[in-house]
Amino acid sequence: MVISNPIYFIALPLLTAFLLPLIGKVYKPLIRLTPGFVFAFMAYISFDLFLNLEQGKAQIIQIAGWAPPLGINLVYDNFSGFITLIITTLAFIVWVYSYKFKKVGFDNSKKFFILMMLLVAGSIGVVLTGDIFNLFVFIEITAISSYGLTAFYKGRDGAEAAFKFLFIGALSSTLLLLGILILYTQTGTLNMAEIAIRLKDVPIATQAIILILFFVGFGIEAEMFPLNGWVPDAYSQAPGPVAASFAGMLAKAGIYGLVRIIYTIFDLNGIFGLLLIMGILTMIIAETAALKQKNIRRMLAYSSMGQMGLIMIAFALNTKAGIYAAIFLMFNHALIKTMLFLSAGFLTYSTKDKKISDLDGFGKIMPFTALIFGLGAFAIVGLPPFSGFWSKLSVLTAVADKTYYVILATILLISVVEIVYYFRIIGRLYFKKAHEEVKIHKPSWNAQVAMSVLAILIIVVGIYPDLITEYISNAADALFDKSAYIKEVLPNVSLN
Amino acid sequence: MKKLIVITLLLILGFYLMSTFISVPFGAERIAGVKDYYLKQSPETLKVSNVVTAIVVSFRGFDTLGEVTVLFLASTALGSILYRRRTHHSGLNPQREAVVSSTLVRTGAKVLFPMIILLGAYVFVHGHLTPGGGFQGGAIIATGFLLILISYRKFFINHNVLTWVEALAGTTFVLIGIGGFIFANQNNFLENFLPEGTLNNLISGGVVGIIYIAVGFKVGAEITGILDTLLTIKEAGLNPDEN
Amino acid sequence: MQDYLTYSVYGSAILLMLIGLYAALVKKNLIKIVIGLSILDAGIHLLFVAVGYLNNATAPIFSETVLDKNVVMADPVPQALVLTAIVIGFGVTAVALALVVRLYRKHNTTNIDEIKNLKW
Amino acid sequence: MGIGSIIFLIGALIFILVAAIYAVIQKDLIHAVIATSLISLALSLVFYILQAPDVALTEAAIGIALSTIIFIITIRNTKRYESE
Repeated sequence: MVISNPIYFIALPLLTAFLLPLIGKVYKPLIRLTPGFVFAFMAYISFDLFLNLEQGKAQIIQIAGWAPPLGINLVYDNFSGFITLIITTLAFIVWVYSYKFKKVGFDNSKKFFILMMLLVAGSIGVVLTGDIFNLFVFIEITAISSYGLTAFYKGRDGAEAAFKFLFIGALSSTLLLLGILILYTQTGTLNMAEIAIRLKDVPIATQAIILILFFVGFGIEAEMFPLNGWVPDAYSQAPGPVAASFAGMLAKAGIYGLVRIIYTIFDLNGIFGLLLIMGILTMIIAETAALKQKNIRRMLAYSSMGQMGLIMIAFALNTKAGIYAAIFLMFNHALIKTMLFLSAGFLTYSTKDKKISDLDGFGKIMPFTALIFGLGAFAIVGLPPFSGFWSKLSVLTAVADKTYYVILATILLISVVEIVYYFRIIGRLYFKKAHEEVKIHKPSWNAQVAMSVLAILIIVVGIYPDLITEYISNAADALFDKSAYIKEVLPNVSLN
Repeated sequence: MKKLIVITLLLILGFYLMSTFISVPFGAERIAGVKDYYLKQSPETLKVSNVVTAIVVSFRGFDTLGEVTVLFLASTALGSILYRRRTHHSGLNPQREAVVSSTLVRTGAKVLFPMIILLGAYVFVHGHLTPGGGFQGGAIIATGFLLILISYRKFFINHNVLTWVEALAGTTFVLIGIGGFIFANQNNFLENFLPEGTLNNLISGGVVGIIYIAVGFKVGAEITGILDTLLTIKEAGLNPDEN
Repeated sequence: MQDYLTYSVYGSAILLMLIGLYAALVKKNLIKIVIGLSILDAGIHLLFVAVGYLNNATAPIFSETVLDKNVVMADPVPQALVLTAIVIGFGVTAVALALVVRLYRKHNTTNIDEIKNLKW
Repeated sequence: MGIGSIIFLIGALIFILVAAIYAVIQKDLIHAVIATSLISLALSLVFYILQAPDVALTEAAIGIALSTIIFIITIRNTKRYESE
């Protein structure tokens, strides 16, 4: 079917973003409606494509008719398809939420939606592309749109957060470019599958340098430890839906790029140890920092970093069970964090500092939003009826299988920390007396719909995890089996 | 102290980079790779004599789409960061209070402007034959507008025109891509669906020339927009209540 | 001779990058930091083009005079990549400078030590 | 590559490094920006010698003219001197 083609994930948002200024001249409300149609269509084709994808097969899209390794190609396999599905669905939900996005006027909502659409297109591009330099281009697209979105509000310290983000981002993307250059000089190609074949002849020391450069390049978007200084600032200063999509899309695209490089291109033993150490450091530092936060958005940001650390640990196990757990975690983290950010946005809408202590007694004042937040908190710490439970369980079993008992103990300990700071908020929401004067902002119906859909998804997956475990397991296979990827992209090349 | 640590770290980085790059000596023959194929196919199949153009527009055309997007994104982000309030009465450019530049500069600008635009247009129309192309041509055109913007303080760029040029050029690019999807032999995005022509003719290379012209218009309009946004910065009043 | 050229061209490209990195990491002035980033970019661009050069090569353009296919041509791929990189670098610089202007409007300074509403 | 080009190349590289160091230590930001513009100028000559005319043209248009002008506009809207 011509309609369902992965190329639309990128071509369509770009086309709409280019046309949006003109559309605005025709009829103003279309500025807000068109992105919705586009996101809905993208979500539809991603469901269509994903459900029709055979297990272990990949759809290779050649751009401009040059077969890989000559031209750029997109690889839509079980893993990238699954992540694309998450991103497109979240994009639509975030659009529903921000459809009436404050009263910022049409000119600004035009800019907002252009930046948002390009963030989505860039994230999907990072996930789908099979070419290393194209990956860099898409990373830059996501990065620049994130800078713009972080600085979107004038009243907050968004510009400061954005500059910090830009500084780290520009440094690391330059190093990424350097890594790509070294790869090209050593292998003479830019196609990821062909690089994977040719990298066997490259000296280990050179490989290690390239790998470190890539770690730095992707670490920033994956919120890895020394590079995540921008995370709490950007998450707390950006508009609510933007913070939600950073957690749901940007971080997912970053970690996807990192593990795709690690698993598919390189064949070094030391990598997984490095990733494991980084993951543990990220998790411990972020979660302990989250405990100390007074601002709810900063707390959620640190918690998000902690979760990314856990995902890194699971990926670093280098077993199928570990990858399975990591992808499950990515799914849950994307959904639940989005839900938490969206509901926190309304809970603290009228307070200036977004302090946790401002939330006393909101369980009675804003029952619906508080309920959504509570559900999210229960789900993210991994309590049984929700989907977070299954992913945490699979991480723990995967770690136990590898007999890393120290890490197992660390994860359990950190989970306790997580429970402490999330339940502190729930305690304030439901068991404290409200402040005398509280201004509240009722969520509009579309925001309520968006949050309810997420909540229902989380509960349904929590009760029937079998709905998605098969897909996740296929995705894990697709990532773990490197030779299958190479065979799909380059069918005429024989390995060895 | 901090400086010392930074310098030490940088020297270590430099040492490792140098030791990596020594393995590919300057000017020596390189490992065989995609470049040999590009050098062969570009004049033979694609009929584009400038191989760099062939790579930028056809072999790696998707990168170029991304690159144009980056510029578009930069100009949008700039607009959202600096909050230009629209002046509805177009004559009211805030720059009119600035010092008027001398007659010499203004006359010079008037004489040079058409030439610069012509050069820019030449560069991007001949992108597939000679060095240069959409980016270079677009950037040259933007410098022409820059000259006018700084010598005639009252010169006001009509944003409607910029928006139209930008949107139409970008749309042309994507639509040519989708055209390849529908009309070309293998139904691929951005694939050539026009006759290739003969090498070194102005009309050759199929869609390559057309795409590069669209890129030229888009880059020119975007950079001009960026410059105009920055030049009219004084207009941007920051209202602390705006949240 | 070749060795000297290798060392001097790559060496100066890498040195240029290091100078840029130094400015970006150590300087306190926001505009100086952005200048550092653009010097860093310039170093990378030089490195790209230097890697693409081959001895006695011509530019990768088939004009009428070089249509006999035996001419050695410089590697066109790094040149194409660096074109993209230059344009992207320009976009990032523009956004960075816009942020600098907005920070100056708000804090009335371009010194990074005085802009500390958020914890670094 | 002829001996003349080599001498020119080395000279341009030395010039680039000197200009870069000047740009970093100079307190007057306008001067620093002019120095970066000179880096771009020398760089585009180097690109031309290294048989990359396309890149040279891009660097000439973007590096010398446009980058410099956006820096100068920014400096005019902020402070000209770097304080200690």
